Amino acid sequence: MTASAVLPQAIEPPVSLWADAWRRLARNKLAMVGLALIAVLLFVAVFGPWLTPYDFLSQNIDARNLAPSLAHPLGTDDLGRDVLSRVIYGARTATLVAIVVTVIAMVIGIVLGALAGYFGGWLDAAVMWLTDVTMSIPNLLLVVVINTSLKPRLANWMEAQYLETLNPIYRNSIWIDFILVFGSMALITWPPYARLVRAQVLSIRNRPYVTAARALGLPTWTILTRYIVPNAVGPLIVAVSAGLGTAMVLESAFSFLGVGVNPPMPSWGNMISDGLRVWQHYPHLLAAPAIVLGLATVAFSFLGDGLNDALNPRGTK
Amino acid sequence: MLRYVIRRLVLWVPTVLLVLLGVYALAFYGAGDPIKLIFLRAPGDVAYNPARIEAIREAAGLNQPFLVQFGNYVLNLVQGNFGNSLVSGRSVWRMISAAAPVSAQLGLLAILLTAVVAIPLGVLAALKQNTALDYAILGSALFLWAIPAYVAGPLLMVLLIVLLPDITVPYGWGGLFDVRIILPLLVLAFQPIALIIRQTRAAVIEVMTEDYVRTARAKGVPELAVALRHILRPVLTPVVTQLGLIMITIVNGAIFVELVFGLPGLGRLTVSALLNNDYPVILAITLIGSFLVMASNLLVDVVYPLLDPRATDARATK
Amino acid sequence: MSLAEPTTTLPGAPEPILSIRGLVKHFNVRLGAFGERGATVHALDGITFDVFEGETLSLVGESGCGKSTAGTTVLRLQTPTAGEILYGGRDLAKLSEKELRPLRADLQIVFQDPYSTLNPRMTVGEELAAPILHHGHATRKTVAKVVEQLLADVGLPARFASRYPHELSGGQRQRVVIARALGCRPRFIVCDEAISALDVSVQAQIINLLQDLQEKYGLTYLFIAHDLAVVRHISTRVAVMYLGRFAELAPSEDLFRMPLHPYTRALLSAVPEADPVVERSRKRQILEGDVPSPLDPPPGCRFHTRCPMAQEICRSAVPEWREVRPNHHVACHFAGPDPAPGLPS
Amino acid sequence: MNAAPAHPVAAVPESAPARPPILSVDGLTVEIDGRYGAATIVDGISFHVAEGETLGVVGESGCGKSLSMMSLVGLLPNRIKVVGGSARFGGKDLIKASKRELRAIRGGEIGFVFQDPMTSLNPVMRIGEQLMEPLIYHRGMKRAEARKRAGDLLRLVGLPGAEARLDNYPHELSGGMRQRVMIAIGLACEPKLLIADEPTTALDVTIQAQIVDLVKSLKARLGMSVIWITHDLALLAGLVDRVMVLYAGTVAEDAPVDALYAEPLHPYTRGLLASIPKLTHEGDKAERLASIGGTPPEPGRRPKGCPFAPRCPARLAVCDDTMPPLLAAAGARPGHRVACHAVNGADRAIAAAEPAR
Amino acid sequence: MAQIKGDRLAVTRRTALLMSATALGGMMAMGAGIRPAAAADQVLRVAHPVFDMDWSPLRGGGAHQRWTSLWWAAPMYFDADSKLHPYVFTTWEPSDDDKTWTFTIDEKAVFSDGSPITAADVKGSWELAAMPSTKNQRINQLLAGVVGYDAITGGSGTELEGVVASDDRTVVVTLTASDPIFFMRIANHLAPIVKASEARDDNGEEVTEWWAPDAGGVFSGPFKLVELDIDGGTLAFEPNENFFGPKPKLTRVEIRTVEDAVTATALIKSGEFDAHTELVTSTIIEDLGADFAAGPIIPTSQHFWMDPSKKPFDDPKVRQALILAVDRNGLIKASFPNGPHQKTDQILNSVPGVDEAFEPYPYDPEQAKQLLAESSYGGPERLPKLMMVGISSPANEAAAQFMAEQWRQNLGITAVEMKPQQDGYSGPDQANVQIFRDDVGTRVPDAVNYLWGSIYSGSSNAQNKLGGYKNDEIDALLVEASAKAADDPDRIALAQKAQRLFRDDYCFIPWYQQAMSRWAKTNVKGMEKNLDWQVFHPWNIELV
Repeated sequence: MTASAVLPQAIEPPVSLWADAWRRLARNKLAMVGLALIAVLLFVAVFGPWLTPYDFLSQNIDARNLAPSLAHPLGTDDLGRDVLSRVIYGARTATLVAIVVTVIAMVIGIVLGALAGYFGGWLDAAVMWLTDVTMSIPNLLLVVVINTSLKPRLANWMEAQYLETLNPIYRNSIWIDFILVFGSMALITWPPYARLVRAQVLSIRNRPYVTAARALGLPTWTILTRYIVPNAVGPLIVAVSAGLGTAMVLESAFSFLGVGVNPPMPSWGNMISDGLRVWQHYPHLLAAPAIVLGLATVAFSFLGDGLNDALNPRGTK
Repeated sequence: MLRYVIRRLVLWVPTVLLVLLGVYALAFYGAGDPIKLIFLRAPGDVAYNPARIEAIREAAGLNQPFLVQFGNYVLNLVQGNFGNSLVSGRSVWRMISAAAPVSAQLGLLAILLTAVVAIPLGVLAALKQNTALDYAILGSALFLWAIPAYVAGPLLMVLLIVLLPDITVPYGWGGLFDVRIILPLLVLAFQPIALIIRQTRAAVIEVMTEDYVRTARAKGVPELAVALRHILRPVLTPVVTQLGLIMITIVNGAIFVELVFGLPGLGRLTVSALLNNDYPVILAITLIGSFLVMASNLLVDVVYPLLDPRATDARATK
Repeated sequence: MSLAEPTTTLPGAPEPILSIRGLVKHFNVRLGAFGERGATVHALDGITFDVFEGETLSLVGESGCGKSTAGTTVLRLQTPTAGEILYGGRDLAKLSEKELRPLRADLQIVFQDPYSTLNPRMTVGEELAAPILHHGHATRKTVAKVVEQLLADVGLPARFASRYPHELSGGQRQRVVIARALGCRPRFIVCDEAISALDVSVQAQIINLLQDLQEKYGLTYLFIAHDLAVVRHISTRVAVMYLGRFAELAPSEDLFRMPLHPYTRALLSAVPEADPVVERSRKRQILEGDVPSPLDPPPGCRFHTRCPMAQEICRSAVPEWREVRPNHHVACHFAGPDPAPGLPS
Repeated sequence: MNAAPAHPVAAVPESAPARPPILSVDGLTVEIDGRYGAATIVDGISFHVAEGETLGVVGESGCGKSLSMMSLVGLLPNRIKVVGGSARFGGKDLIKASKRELRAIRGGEIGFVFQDPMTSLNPVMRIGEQLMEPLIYHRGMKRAEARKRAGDLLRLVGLPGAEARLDNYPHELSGGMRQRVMIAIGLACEPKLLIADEPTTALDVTIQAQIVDLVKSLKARLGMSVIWITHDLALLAGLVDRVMVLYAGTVAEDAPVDALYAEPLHPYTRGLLASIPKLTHEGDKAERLASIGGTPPEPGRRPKGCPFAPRCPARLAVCDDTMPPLLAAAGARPGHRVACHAVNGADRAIAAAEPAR
Repeated sequence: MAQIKGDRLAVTRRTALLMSATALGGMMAMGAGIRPAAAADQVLRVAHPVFDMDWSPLRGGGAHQRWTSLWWAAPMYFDADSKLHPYVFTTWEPSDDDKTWTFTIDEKAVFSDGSPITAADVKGSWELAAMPSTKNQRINQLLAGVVGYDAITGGSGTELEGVVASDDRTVVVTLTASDPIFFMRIANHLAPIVKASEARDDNGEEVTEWWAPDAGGVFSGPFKLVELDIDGGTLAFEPNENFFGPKPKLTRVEIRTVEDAVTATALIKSGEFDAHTELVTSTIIEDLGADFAAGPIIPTSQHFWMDPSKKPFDDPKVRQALILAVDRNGLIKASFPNGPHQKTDQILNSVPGVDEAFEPYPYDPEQAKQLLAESSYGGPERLPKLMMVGISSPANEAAAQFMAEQWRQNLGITAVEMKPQQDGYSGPDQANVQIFRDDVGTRVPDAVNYLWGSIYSGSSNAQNKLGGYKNDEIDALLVEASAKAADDPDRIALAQKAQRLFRDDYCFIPWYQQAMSRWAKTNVKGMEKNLDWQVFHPWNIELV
């Protein structure tokens, strides 16, 4: 049965596949829950500074480890900082990390994957080999080693630049954290994107509509940009949605091991790792970041599954 | 098949060399001086004496140029010599061979547990698609997926200690048939289980719409037999191809699980080697890690045609 | 002018628009679970024919006989292994993709499955406009008008320009595909099973449309199909293919009235007729077995393994491609100008 | 004459309604849960199959021809449900039968052959295993016995090297051979009724001829009834006793085969027959094919009255809002029923409708 | 055939499933049945925080070093009150110029195999500890002044010429310079007395794992190592029946590695362990009671050291501003609100000579702000990023974050980076580190030695953490003081003067003085440790 082929007898606005996918997605309750959570997350991440009831760094040494109350809805931590404010700021970190990691990984993946898929031959073999190599290095190892080796070097360089130019751009190390910690995470997360894009390109390259476009004499560039890329985007979106969640978890894992975001910058990972030490006495210190991280992960899972169903519908012929 | 396997194995050599070179270079140029690290880690007024440190470094062969060191390393490696730990001076091979069985047993058991638990649950969820049972299974899977091992581990353990004060605390390693393995095993298997439940469910839902399932029903095959004979078997194929992914999940999960539960396996060794920049150990572990991933990929590729007779058909190249 | 009049395509007709000489297309594949064995698919094994201006030449045969490969290779959508494709004095087989591009407008193709030959992310209007703009048949300002005209040509209202393919029915999509091909102002169109995927009642619409357009624009068709009734209806000449080679090539009427190759006869005999009375009286010749694998085609005459009249010579010698009657070519050791006696026709 | 095996087709007798029906379907209605709510895809169809009869069911894609047959035996996907009607088969109403009863009937008393033998056979299971299943589950055979019988079945359907084939996987067989295996599975328990759902659509014309030939000879040997579902009117002509034409989930016309081809009554049937080019008829080749404008309606978007009305050249005003009933056509041959106001007269439709409502 | 094959396959699969189910079920059942072994009398069970791969007593550092006194004898030792006790050596006599020392070995002193401890063993033990390959981290503190030390420690020799076994029971040590407190320097377990013939190979190098039970290890302490599983992280000790001192009360000591502090806490609470090697958590008092972590204050203190050779600390005003901007009462509250460690204002503590009149740095944000504005950097905006290292435990982290926040609030400094859980500072960015969290202390109860190891220009602290700090006045005072006898009041006065001078250089943020925690439950008696982290009377440990 053709469920999607609508007979355009009546005058209806045209429905693109994107609109169609959105409609399918909108019917998926779980995906919508995920999307709503992600929207909240993004909102909080963007407007965090205006939302936090307290400065996330302000300490009150006489109000340490307070249980949740009206004044501090999620309590305070061991330095008397407001946990809610820190969780909100953690959303910033998480979002930024997720985006930075995913964007870098995606760019590497798309470029290498598309090249491999389009040109094939030795380039393809080389890229695929490289994905094998990368995937066969335990990722924690790679991140830690890169972190302990490259990061200090870049920090050195920036410090030197700062001392020479006194340009404040060079001063703040948080950027190095983000670029390097998460750049290195991107270095381990790109292979799936590359493989996906390659597979997409390979499969779309042989779709009849691409052959048709060639038969029409359309130039390669047009074929790439209007026929291949737009059709490869769907699975990529699904992968990216899953990747964003994975990146958040990775960030927290590395922060947990102490190679992630530096204190006092809050990240859910280092909050969890702090909370784990004292959770028997102050469970809220663990619960707050862990639940939020869990929610974010689940939200991306929901959305990813929903997108997968919406963008790659089965049974439509 | 043998030729195929050999060809793949030959490809491992440059892969492994590249991986080793990369890690070696990072460790060599980046992470600082392991000898100094040993000394400066000790609190208080230590015997910081440049001449002494230089002498120690020389004794460990760490004063040579990069390529010479790397070359020596590879040469030793070819002879089966993994070198000695910079920190303890013990043979890396001995350390690895003591740690690897623990991780291997735990990991294999986790894979087994995953298969035993996740595949039936995934099938069940798919067969009862969109029922409360389906939502419960899927929900639990997502829940397990969302809790990192380093949160689940301590929580479970301390809960156990608090709830059952009389029980032997699941800390440390007592072998495969020791009760202490249960908790780490569960925590290690959480994520693979979640992964495989979702994969299996999706695969079953896909297979259920296949024509041959309808054929089976049209033959009057009972539902259970349809599920077991006609749905499960084709589902296993895509699930088995996830072995590589499961392996990666388990290798990474093992680090946290071994840390949390005090298991003397490779994961724990990894962390301590990383923190000490003990690169003979780091390299050996990298070697094992990449070997595992490559081996599981190869295994999947070799097993695939055995599971799916269609794969023996023509594979079109260009 | 009646397209069906045989005189328009018989000798003395204008120069062929396209001449195919000894076209070969082999695919290399790897066999076995681990790709350990290499093998060659003999999709096309040396076919030679001309296509004349304004005619409809049909290629028929069973699946896997190479007819679709012939269609795409003739258009250089695939690179032939050997042979020449002469068009306008140039050998398409030797041109690069870049050199081909301007020629592609002349030579168009309509594929079987209208569901997958349209880019799902583009509206019909965008899809139609792309080749028009690229080949300079309109400017950005005037393109909408041209698109409208094309849609009208294929019997679709102008508002369809803003629709996406998935909103259309199969027949409508095939009309769009035809319109897209027309937008290039082609001389020659390969219809590769262009109606096979359509419903019976819609097939007739598309066949009629193709005929109307041929008349209106003087198009030449290479019509690839497996439905012999349709082929008979639409073709000027028909070529029967078997395992990568031509078995028979003749003017349509000639071929259906007097098939000379045993394979053609078997094929015709297998086609059911929508008339119970005819069916009951028909004597049917049923071929045994299947088409052999193109990976390992039989030596000699490719049909000998299933041929009811196969002799020793058929197993060893490749039958010559002979013109046994005017314009009627056949590749069979035993075919004469008249149907072999004793064979059901 | 040459050595080629030529099977003369036995003359089909005029359909003899004397034989009792083994399957009578009455008012079968099937709905699908679609994106815009439930849509009716089979709308109250009624028909019967007599013992030993071959019924051809013909229609275009989406007309509900497969779904109506699959709905009888509970082979529908979850979101498609039978919402009304009855189907009597061997003393039972299939629609009301329990899952267990249906399972006993499927593959036991009713055999199936599906369209695409490539996807309809389990790709990871040996042919023998698949063939033995109905024997084990319905006949309670031991494996060895079932295997022996499976070999016999393969020989019955003319598969060369029958026993050796039992250990083959489906992909190791050609399309025609696979379809023979499907037929063997369908016939394994010597069913009373074989439902063949477009069994030759995916096959080449020469193989189609083999399969048609095979089914015809098997039917003659085993004496079962056959429902042959197809979109190819030409194919049915020499194959079936009776033809039922479906359009948009309703029966447009139902007639003995000769009657239908000689005197099609429904405008749709007529249109269809006219739109098929003839292979042997030497007519005016330059003539345009007669064609039916438009496309069949989607389920859920069907018009209120006659579903064919929007495309119908003989449309009357009443067609737009009154569904024509399936009635024996006046003056036609016995057993010839048609659902058309123009043929039957609108007043007959109203008269027929009254007592029912 | 295929049929049979198919059957067999099915059976195998079923069997495998069945087997695994049984295995899992069995484990569950075992889990239900198993109870902890009844706590046998006098078995001390210790949780150890790291998987130490190397338990050689000659390492001179590391967590395992905390248990050296269990199985090794030292020349002499201090108790918690800094009282010196004889052990292997019964007498120690300096020459008049304090350059030559003569030690006598207890005639009862024997190894666990019954063989006597000889002067050659002492000489060999020290030589071995001084050689680079043993990587002894603290040998400088013991033997730096001994003739021949530089050569052996630099890898160019295997013998200490300055140590002579004049007979089996007499060791004569010659120093390069006079040292009135040399005897104190060797009174610890940092380089205990081992059986040199067993520990050294023909080249004088250390035999790998000579101390392991399966290598037939011979010990000098009250216990001997009887079980060792390094990879599993477990060790067991039992009394050394040949021990020449008092008979140990414990029948067995078990050490097991439990890396995670939270887990270890839970295990101690549940009775699985009686003691811990070194348990650092921020909730230790709540978890295990004040008594668990209680202990005497030892002469070790933790501070944040500022490196004046690095920007921006090249400007003393910046240093002063940063110091004055930190509320140190808050600092101790943020890190050790409930003890056991205590706030300190100066370096010296718990040695004779703690300066009662020492003027603490005040908490004065206003002045701090002003100082920063007056500095060459003109304010917070142009300061380079501040980098702290040694932020390796929750308390360290809390303190560091507290200070960073104080600087942000009071001075407006935002760019502070701390290196978590990475104790060393040997990364390539070590050039950028300006603030080092680290301890200084003394192994001998002596103020001069304390300062000598922390602010004297030659000390590791001054060279590394204070960026080559050198105050000539301080150096002169300390040199002068070190020549005075241990009980000379001038010695203390000079030291106090030196410390006051150091205060005015504004180079450190004082933090806390360290308590030597018992890290044992209340039922463990005799766990008192000395400033050297050693249970000084291990034979007295008992469970009540």
